Amino acid sequence: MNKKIGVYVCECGPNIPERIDIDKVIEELSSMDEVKTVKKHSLLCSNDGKKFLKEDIEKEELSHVVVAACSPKDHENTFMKVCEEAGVNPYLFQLVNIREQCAWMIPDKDEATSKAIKYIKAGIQRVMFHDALKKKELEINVDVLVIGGGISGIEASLSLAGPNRKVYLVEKTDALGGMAGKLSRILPHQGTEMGIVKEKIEQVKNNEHIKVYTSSEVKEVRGFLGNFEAVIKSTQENEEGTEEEIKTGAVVLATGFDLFDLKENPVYGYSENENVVSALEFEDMIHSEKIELKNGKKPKSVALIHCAGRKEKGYCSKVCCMYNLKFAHYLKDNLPDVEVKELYMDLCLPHKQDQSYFDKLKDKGVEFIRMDELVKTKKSGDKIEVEYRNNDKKDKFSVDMVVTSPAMVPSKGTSHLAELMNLPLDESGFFKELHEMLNPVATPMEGVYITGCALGPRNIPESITQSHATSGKILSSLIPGRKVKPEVKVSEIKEDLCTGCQTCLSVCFYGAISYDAFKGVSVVNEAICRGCGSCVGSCPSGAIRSKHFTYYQLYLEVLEALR
Amino acid sequence: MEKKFKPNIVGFLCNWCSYAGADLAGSSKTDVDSSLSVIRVMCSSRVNSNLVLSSLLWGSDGVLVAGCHPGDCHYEQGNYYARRRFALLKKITEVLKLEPERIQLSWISASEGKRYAEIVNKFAEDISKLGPNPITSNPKV
Amino acid sequence: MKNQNVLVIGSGVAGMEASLILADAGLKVHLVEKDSLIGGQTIKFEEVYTNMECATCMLAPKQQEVLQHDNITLYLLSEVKKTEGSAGEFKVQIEKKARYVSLINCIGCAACFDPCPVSLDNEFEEGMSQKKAIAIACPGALPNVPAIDPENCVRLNGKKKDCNACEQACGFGAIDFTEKNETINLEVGAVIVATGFDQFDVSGLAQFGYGKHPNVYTAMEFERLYAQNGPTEGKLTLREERPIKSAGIIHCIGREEKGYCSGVCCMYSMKFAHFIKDKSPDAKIHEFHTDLCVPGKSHQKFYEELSKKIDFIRYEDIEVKGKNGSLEINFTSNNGKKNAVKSDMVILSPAMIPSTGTEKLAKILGISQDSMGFFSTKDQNLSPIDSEKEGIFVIGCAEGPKDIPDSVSQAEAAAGRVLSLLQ
Amino acid sequence: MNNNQKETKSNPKKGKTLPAEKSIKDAVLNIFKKALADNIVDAVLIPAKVPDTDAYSWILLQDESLFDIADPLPPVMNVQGGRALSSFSKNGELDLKIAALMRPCEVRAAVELLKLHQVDLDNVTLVSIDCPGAMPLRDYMNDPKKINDSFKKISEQWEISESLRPACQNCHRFSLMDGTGSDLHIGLLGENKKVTLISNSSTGRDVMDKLGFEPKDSLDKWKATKEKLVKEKSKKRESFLKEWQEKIKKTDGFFNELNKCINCHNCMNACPICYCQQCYFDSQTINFKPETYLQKSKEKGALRFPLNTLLFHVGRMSHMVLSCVACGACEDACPVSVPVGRLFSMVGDQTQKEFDYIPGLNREDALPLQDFKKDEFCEVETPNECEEKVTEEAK
Repeated sequence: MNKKIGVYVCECGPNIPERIDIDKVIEELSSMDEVKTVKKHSLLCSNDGKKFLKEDIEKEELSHVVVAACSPKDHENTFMKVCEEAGVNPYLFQLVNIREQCAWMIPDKDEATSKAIKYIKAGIQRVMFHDALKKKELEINVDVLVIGGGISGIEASLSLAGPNRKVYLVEKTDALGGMAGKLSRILPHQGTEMGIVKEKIEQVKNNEHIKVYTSSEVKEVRGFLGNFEAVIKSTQENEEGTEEEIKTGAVVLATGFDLFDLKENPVYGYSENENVVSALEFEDMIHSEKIELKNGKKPKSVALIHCAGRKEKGYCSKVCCMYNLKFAHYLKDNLPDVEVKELYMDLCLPHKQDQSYFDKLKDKGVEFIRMDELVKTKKSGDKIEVEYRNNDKKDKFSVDMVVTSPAMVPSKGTSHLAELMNLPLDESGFFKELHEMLNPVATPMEGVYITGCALGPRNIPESITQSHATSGKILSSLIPGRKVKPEVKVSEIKEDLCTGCQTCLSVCFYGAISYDAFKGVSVVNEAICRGCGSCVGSCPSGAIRSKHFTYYQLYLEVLEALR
Repeated sequence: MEKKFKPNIVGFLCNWCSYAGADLAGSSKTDVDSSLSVIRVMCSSRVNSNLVLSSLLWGSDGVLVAGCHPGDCHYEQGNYYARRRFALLKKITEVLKLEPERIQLSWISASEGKRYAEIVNKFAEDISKLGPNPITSNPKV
Repeated sequence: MKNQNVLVIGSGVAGMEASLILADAGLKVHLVEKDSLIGGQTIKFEEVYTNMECATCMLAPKQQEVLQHDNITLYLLSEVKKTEGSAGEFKVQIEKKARYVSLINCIGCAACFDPCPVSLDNEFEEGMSQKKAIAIACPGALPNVPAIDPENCVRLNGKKKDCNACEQACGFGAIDFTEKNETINLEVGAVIVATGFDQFDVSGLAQFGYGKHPNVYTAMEFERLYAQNGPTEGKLTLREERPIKSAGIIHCIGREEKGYCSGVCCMYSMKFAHFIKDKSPDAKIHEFHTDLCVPGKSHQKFYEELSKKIDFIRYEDIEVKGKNGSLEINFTSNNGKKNAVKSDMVILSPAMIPSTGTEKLAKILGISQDSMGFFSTKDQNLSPIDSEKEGIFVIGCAEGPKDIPDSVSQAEAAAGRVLSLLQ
Repeated sequence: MNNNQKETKSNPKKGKTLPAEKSIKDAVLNIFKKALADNIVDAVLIPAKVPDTDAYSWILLQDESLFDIADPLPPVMNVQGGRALSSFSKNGELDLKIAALMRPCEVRAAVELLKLHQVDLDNVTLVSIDCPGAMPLRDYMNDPKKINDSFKKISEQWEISESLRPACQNCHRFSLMDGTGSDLHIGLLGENKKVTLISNSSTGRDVMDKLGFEPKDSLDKWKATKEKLVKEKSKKRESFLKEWQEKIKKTDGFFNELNKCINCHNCMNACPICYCQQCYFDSQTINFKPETYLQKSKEKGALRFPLNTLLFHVGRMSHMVLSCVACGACEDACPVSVPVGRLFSMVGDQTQKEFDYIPGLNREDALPLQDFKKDEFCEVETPNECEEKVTEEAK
């Protein structure tokens, strides 16, 4: 055995000697012939501790290093750095946790001591079979593909595009602007005129770093952070089939939402009453500044019905309450003597300024009626009768016009796109974020981000914020001239053992494994793999090796544990 | 057996939750039975029958597999697969009467130092009651 | 903006996220935290809705990253005292209070706690447990290094000049009574304000009997009561160690007074019910709410699940009375009927309000507050995190009540705005 | 595939009954002759007797004249059909239309191998046939003549004979039923001097149409006889399971059974589901330095070689038992008569129940270990956290 292993036991001040007989440990280990030297130090993580370690590694010309000290959570990186400085590959090092999981939890000194010896021996056995792993560096492309030309997509493109970064913005319709472009005003406090959206569209068009594709869709996306390839296909009849292949470093999905189809449920009386209009249709009326019934008369009474589709869909769409308040404000301001009723289940006013906006309405004499359920909306004469239930009692009223607010639902292309890029959807059919709490705009596929209502109902400020969030993620991970260093403790396939059963593909959450039909074996993309080892656990052939946690390394730990 | 039997238990702990939980047990100075030897893996889904069975058949008196609580997996879904693999193993050992109580799956989060201690101590106690692993002390194997 | 330094104020979940993204991008981040540990309010939670994930497990890796990142300089026990200049060239003055314990030498063995003669309420635990004058906030706190409270340390407040109990106990020479407060001057290109929120003070509202009846808890008290690393190590009991057989959770405390809905109380109140049901399945639980604010894909489903197990009551007004040892909740529900339920425990879900010091900081930074006292932003709709002053961004609950994901989004957005300005 | 799946669950109403004056064998072969002649298929995978020997084997037949060596129901299962199919179809697409005639257990194996990407069934019509069972390989090799005769008798009378392979004696999935993912089935039960062709999938229906066999003959008689036999054999299986649970009620019960094992791994080589290039338990990963073994023998007083016999069996079990189709190939292949087939199918039975999975039944069902629900198996967690419900509904 020409391996030269050095073992360093850290006393961590009084902490370890108090509970572990360090001299006994050293004596035990010195007798192992794999071990070249065993030394102790009062505090290895201190500056002179690190200095001592570095110098001793060099002096003893060690090939492998084992440090017995605290939890890897504390100082694994510290000592790996030292090894590197001392010219030993940082992965030919093992930190053995004899403080937290030994000295500090085993009261009996003899037990703790023999435990420590076991752990360190295991570390020694293990480290001999470590591979000298090397950090790879990959060239990256920093350009970005943005799918969806609504306010989210526009905002993302604007904040991403720059002298060193091209943005490809793909919109399936023939114009930018999306749903927000259809609105009369943005909430809250009717302040912002929608002219702003037009302005932004202009900024996009005038930005030399953004290339816009309208009436186009993305046909194909392959790759990983820093290295995506996509095919953009035009959907215009005249130029049917024109395709362009682009290369980018990241992808942003801003595919927005659609509206719940009011025809799905008869209680909304949408199809049979011409004076029952959807919120979006009412926005158009506001646009054209013509609030009229079909017979051209102005309505004397209007009912605004919230929460259409909430029960059906199983979630609250968050924004409807506020835009209904907006409608009420508009009606009261423009048809002063119109009678307005708001029929709602719960008023959802989650933002700090929402409630004051609501309070102002009360002064304008809008009637708020709470319901548990809408019973029916039916024509009676030239009026519309609205019946609802609150608690246990039913009630009804008649109005000239009903404006119904449908829930927000995933936009049509969503599931197709999800399949295309193999991204998960949630129960409601929206895209699923990588982590509900801490990673709200990321996906399992590193380099693919989602913003706005593609993730679920949210208002415009939130969508804009998320677009900036995606650009934050991208601008910090794709920096011109910098290379990406993927995780090195990843899985690798031993091709001669792989039988191509593709079980590993089915368990990999990150889509890091693909099947090479020609060779008939699975292939790990090391740039995507996060090294969890789930595939290793799933492979009956033992054809997958998780670097730094190989079967053999673990078995050696087991065997030592059983001595 | 002249002196009290002290079992040899192997514990595979996931790096993110259970191993951190064990650390917390230590740093808050909780007494933990020393019969369990910790082996750190990145995710409980790395631990399959090969690892558990080998440990068992090479002489360990018990094997603990510990990971993040369902829903908390650092890799999103690993522990769900781990649970299925473990369920299969548990059933096999049940049917073959290979003392299923010697293998255990537990969820321990990074904040559950106390729970870690409780689980390990209880497991060690149960195994001591069971006595040494008959599979390994049996010359037939 | 050329200066590649960024100042981040507040090390809660928002501050940490913004710092990490900017640091990864190669910028130099100066992270200022007034407390002795990082993590903000979120690390006080045992689990977060709706997936009931353990908050510690969730955040610990982030905290470690922040502590170990080469591009992040952390200033604990520190506050911003002065700023001048404008976007790209802010001059900032920070006052850093002495910790009296060396972050380098201390290895967190806690040997110094027991010897310390002074015990006092642990405000991190909402005063529900005691700590020493030298202490860490809770097990698992990061950095895992105690701080000495100079007001209460008998050595430092001069009551017992020769006390050196902790110094004696420390094997690492980590204690340094001579450490002084220092003033640090920085030049940064941008400032990100992530000072978070505080809890509306319910003791002002007599009708809820907080302070009068021991078993009336605030939301934050309950969070700690449930926490594995909290004062009771996660054991759910009433003050007098009785198990909880019934509980009433009251939403919207202070909503009227404050004039806004905090957006998150409904959800965390339901989380509490979920907790209690979890520990004592046959406990009787009432949720008293006004409008249910459950925006978000998974929230309503969570509510529907829960409503199978507990009672939801829509109240118009409500009052908590003590009644022979136990509590009674008198309420008028929205159908006008008056009613009352007995309850072992009452949990009050108060509004989120701007964190103390917001006003002071606003002056220092030269940015304004809105009518509710939160930092105001340029345009609620189109630049939701830009303060009126270019180069200063406001994120997380400093900008207004919001949940963790929205705070994280704003943090990432702020990083995005800064990096976008730089490219 | 979708309608295919539906149909495997539904039970076909009618079939096509064909005369079998000369012999059942003949009638069956005629179906395939016709299919080949009319170019409905390009080749037929079928058992055959190797000329001038007693040996049986599989042939991929394209030349009609060779049909006379084919034998739809040989007395022995020399090679598991699923394995045979896999051996030539696993690498890449099959562009040849093939009809494969197999025993139900072989068909189920093929379907499992499909899920494991070890066969390509896109152009394959799987044809199952009512199976009287097969005789133990060793008995047959000792005295082919005798065994042939007794098999003839057994298969004519559908008798559950003690001289059948144990796997076959205890087999309750010997015919078309939930548990057979075949496209076509050939019914022999019920009618004598007749065989009945039954379509069990859209592919199967399609082939029948092309053959001009309109399914209009009643299946009642076949069904009735089948059900009766199923009941009988299910009862037999029950008692077999009980008996073996008895045998293995103590810890060493299991390895008492394995004691004879010589670690030749024939069981694994014969198993249709064991598809690995190299068995994990033959790999270097579990070989250590001599000192390790000296140490162990010191600890135990003695160390038994070959090593890891038990590890091999339990380990292999944990890899394949959820897909075990109880064909008994392993036991047939064992030179020292370890009842390995019975042990595995006993475990298979109970583990498959646990995952509510029947191997070979439904091509759409994911393999249990490639799938999960968020809210399941809380009973295997310690402490048992069954109360703790995850709010998100199962994946």
